[in-house]
Amino acid sequence: MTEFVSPEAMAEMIPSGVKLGLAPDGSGSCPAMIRLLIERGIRDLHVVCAPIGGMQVDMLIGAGAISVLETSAVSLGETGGAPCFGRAIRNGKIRMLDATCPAVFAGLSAAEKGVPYMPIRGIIGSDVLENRLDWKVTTNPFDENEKIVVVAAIQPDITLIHAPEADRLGNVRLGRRREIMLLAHASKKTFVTVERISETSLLDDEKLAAGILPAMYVSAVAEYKNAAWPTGLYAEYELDAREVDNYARAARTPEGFQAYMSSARSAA
Amino acid sequence: MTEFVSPEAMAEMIPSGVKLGLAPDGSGSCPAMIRLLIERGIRDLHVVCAPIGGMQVDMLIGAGAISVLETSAVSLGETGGAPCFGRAIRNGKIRMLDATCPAVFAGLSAAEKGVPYMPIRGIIGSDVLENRLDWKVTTNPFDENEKIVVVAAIQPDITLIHAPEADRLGNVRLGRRREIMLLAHASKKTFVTVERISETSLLDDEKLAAGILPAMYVSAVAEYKNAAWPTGLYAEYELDAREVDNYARAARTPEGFQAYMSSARSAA
Amino acid sequence: MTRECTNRELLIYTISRLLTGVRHVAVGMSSPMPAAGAMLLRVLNKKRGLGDVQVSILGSVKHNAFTSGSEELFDCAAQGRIDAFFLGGGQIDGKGNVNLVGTGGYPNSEVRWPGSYGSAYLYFLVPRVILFREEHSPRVLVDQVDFISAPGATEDGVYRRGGPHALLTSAALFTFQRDTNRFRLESVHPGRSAADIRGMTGFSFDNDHCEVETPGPDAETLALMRSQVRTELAETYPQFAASLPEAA
Amino acid sequence: MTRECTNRELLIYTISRLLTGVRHVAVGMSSPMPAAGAMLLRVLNKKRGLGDVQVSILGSVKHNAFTSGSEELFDCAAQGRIDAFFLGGGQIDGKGNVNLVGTGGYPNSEVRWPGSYGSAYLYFLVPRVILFREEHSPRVLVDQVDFISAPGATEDGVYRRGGPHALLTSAALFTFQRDTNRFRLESVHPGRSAADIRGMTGFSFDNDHCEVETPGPDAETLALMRSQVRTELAETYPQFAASLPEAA
Repeated sequence: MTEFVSPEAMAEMIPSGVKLGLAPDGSGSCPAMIRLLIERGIRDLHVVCAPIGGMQVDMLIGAGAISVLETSAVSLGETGGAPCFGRAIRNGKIRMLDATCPAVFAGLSAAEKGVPYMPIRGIIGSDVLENRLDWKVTTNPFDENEKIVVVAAIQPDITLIHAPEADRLGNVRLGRRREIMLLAHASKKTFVTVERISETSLLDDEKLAAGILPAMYVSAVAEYKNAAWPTGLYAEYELDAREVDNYARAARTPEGFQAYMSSARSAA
Repeated sequence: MTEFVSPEAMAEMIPSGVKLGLAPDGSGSCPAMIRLLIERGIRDLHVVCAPIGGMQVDMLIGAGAISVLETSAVSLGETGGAPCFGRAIRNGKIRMLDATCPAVFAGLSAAEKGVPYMPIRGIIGSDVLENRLDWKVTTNPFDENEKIVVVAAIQPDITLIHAPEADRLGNVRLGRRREIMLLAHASKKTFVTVERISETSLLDDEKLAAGILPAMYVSAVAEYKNAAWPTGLYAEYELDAREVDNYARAARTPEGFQAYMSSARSAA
Repeated sequence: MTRECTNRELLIYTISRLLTGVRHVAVGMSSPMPAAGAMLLRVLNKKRGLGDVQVSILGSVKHNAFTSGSEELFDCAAQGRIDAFFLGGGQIDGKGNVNLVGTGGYPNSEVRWPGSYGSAYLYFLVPRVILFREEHSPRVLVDQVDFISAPGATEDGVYRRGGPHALLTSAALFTFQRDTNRFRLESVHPGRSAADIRGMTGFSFDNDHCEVETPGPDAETLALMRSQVRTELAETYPQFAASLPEAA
Repeated sequence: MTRECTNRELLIYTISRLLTGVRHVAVGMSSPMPAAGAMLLRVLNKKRGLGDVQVSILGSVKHNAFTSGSEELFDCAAQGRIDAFFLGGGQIDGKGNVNLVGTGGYPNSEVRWPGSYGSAYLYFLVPRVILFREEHSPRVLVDQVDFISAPGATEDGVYRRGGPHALLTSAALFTFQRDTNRFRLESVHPGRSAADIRGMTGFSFDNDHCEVETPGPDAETLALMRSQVRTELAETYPQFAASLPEAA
């Protein structure tokens, strides 16, 4: 059963120390919830980016909330490098699990399908592989002459995403962002903030159905308008590039980052 | 580039001897095209059912067109057993690759993801496994105490399906029948008959997008109204149970089957 | 005066008891009895203020929340999101092995059934698999199946969190004992004796002199079955619902 | 009088030449030059009655036919449905290795870039990977990358059907020779000499006295670039299109 809660109550439901799945900026990212988590003082997260991170991940790093980061990239897109990420890497403040996008998807697919691992082509010879103890080079069981990588299943404890719409049953419309569907299938629990709540079932319209995350995967829903600002929400509203630039400029120093986060709070 | 052809021309594009992917009755089955293939005298097919077969598979068996059958089941649903299938099994007329549904999906997923195999839990201790030389029991590379089955990739040469709608670009609406999406992704070519052709792009409506098979997977489209009769088309029209019963009664003998197929031709 | 509980109603009620505590049960489109049992549990839970029961009817457009194709059922089971499932079987043997493929040789079986479907997988991954077959005869309940579609027991070193939970027929209820891999007769339906069951069963089982009669629903539950559950059933299984007694 | 071909136009034209024969090319949303080259090829093919070129712009809603999430690009590449892709790189070395991660130690890199994205995979599976980096300097084109995001060459026994095809910078065009795992200087852009290129490149390469000048587009092609291609580009990359010369 999906619970319907306030954003603040949802933030209370995400404890420190969990493996947290997050969507890329603009495809289901929820910086407003990230701010609530930071205000609450969340710590020691193992963040899984599906498959890359942006502003919301940089904010969590800046706040010292991430201990392990599993991602194929962290970037502010057109704005450039993610400042807190770069600083944390230099200072050794986070344990980095550098990945490559399809390997993240393979790990999530393994969790989705309930298998302990998934084979994936490529990767051999890269330093990405050299630094991942949870990936192994094996022999293809059907061809003893082929070496092939296997990656372990990735099962987030909680996935936190923003979506256009949920209904009162807990079904959530993701549209063609099927990587978020995969992330939710792979996760033990999924928490979703939405722009609006539909009073009719989203599964009533057969044409919508393929883009609906069914309620059985959705532990809680909170209505939270504009919660993807400034990173944008796919097919709903655009990135606010000026605000991301403001953030990037401010976050160049730890003090600037703190000041940005405080002013964001007072503005809210 | 998707070609737009007549059903007859499409039948000419499917040669004997190929590995042919088919949808279950009622979820993308196309008995009308199967009849055209049989009339053309198609032979020696390796049919992959995704993951089960029904009337259209039974008709192909009755016509002697199948040499290898890879499926988790063949049944006429409420009507009962598939008569030509049962006869062919008794007489050893087809080589049977008995499967279990998720293993078919695992094999198709392997082809979709371009890996040679996929691990899958369960199955060990069943006679299904004992009879599949293309499945192996391996050791989980992350836990030497766990035995786990791996199934080889299944890549049909051609998948043949019926769908509600295509647009002029070759995009096809499947809706939530995502197992057909998987089948098309896994196949080298996909041929699609449709109830109707949309003059506007099906990808223009973001709400539809998650249920659309993109044109890049679709080799050819033929408009063929009611081509799923009598097996039905998901969310469009129901099974014609009386006609399936007629078929089942007729197909109890080889002669009855031949008579049924001839009269279907003259009725068409 | 209320009509007596029919055998079908007894089975539906027994299924609801076997499902006690589940949150999500999946049933096949052509399995109205398991669906009815699950729907009864849902109604009873609601009445008692207990947890909601999700019933997924495979193949149904309306009572089916899956949106990722027919592979989603199997993924969902692997994720631990399905608590109970039903398996039938052309043959079921005393070790809990199920045969959905055929008899009289393989591959050229004399009698061929449709095939194993998802059994070889779901039997391992769904915690509570209920074997349900109305026919109770030595033809169906055999000492050793001719073909193992899905094994009742599994060697060490193979991941298995699910398996046979109970076997329900029109004549009796057995539970499966995973430590000994044998069935135990739990109760005999009204009108039958343990001796009848021994004669009708092709395998040996424990507690074979069982004198417990399978309990039927109380009057209130029976009334619910004949009103609310019957109405819900009719949405998906109109013919089957029509065959059940209706509240006066 | 037509304005002379600019360096950017030369690069776009060169990209279109490198893509000759492809049916499907994928480009990143923040890669307007590769997109422009692919769009030019599409226009030229249409004009010449050659095959259609599908251009998938990742992250674009409109110019993106994928409907199965961002994993579909990788699946599609594995299925052989993507013929060409572009990789940049903070560092590219003489063996075709690409570094998208950082310099000055790992994991605590002094300079950290975003990360490897899909490079470690696509470099193996897309037949024609074009390395494209406008900056041509010993800082970028190094003898040995600090971190291998994606290797240029691969040992036997590892499936690989793709890899580096060419390296294009604002100063020169190299091809990659898979037999020797070395770059070969194919042509030098107008205004530069082979000696310049040797000085600007941190790795050794073959044909390092190359005297071929990179050919620019003919007047007709240049006119197309400044009209139809520019218009098409503007739909997705308005700022970039505005920075290109327009037909008089």
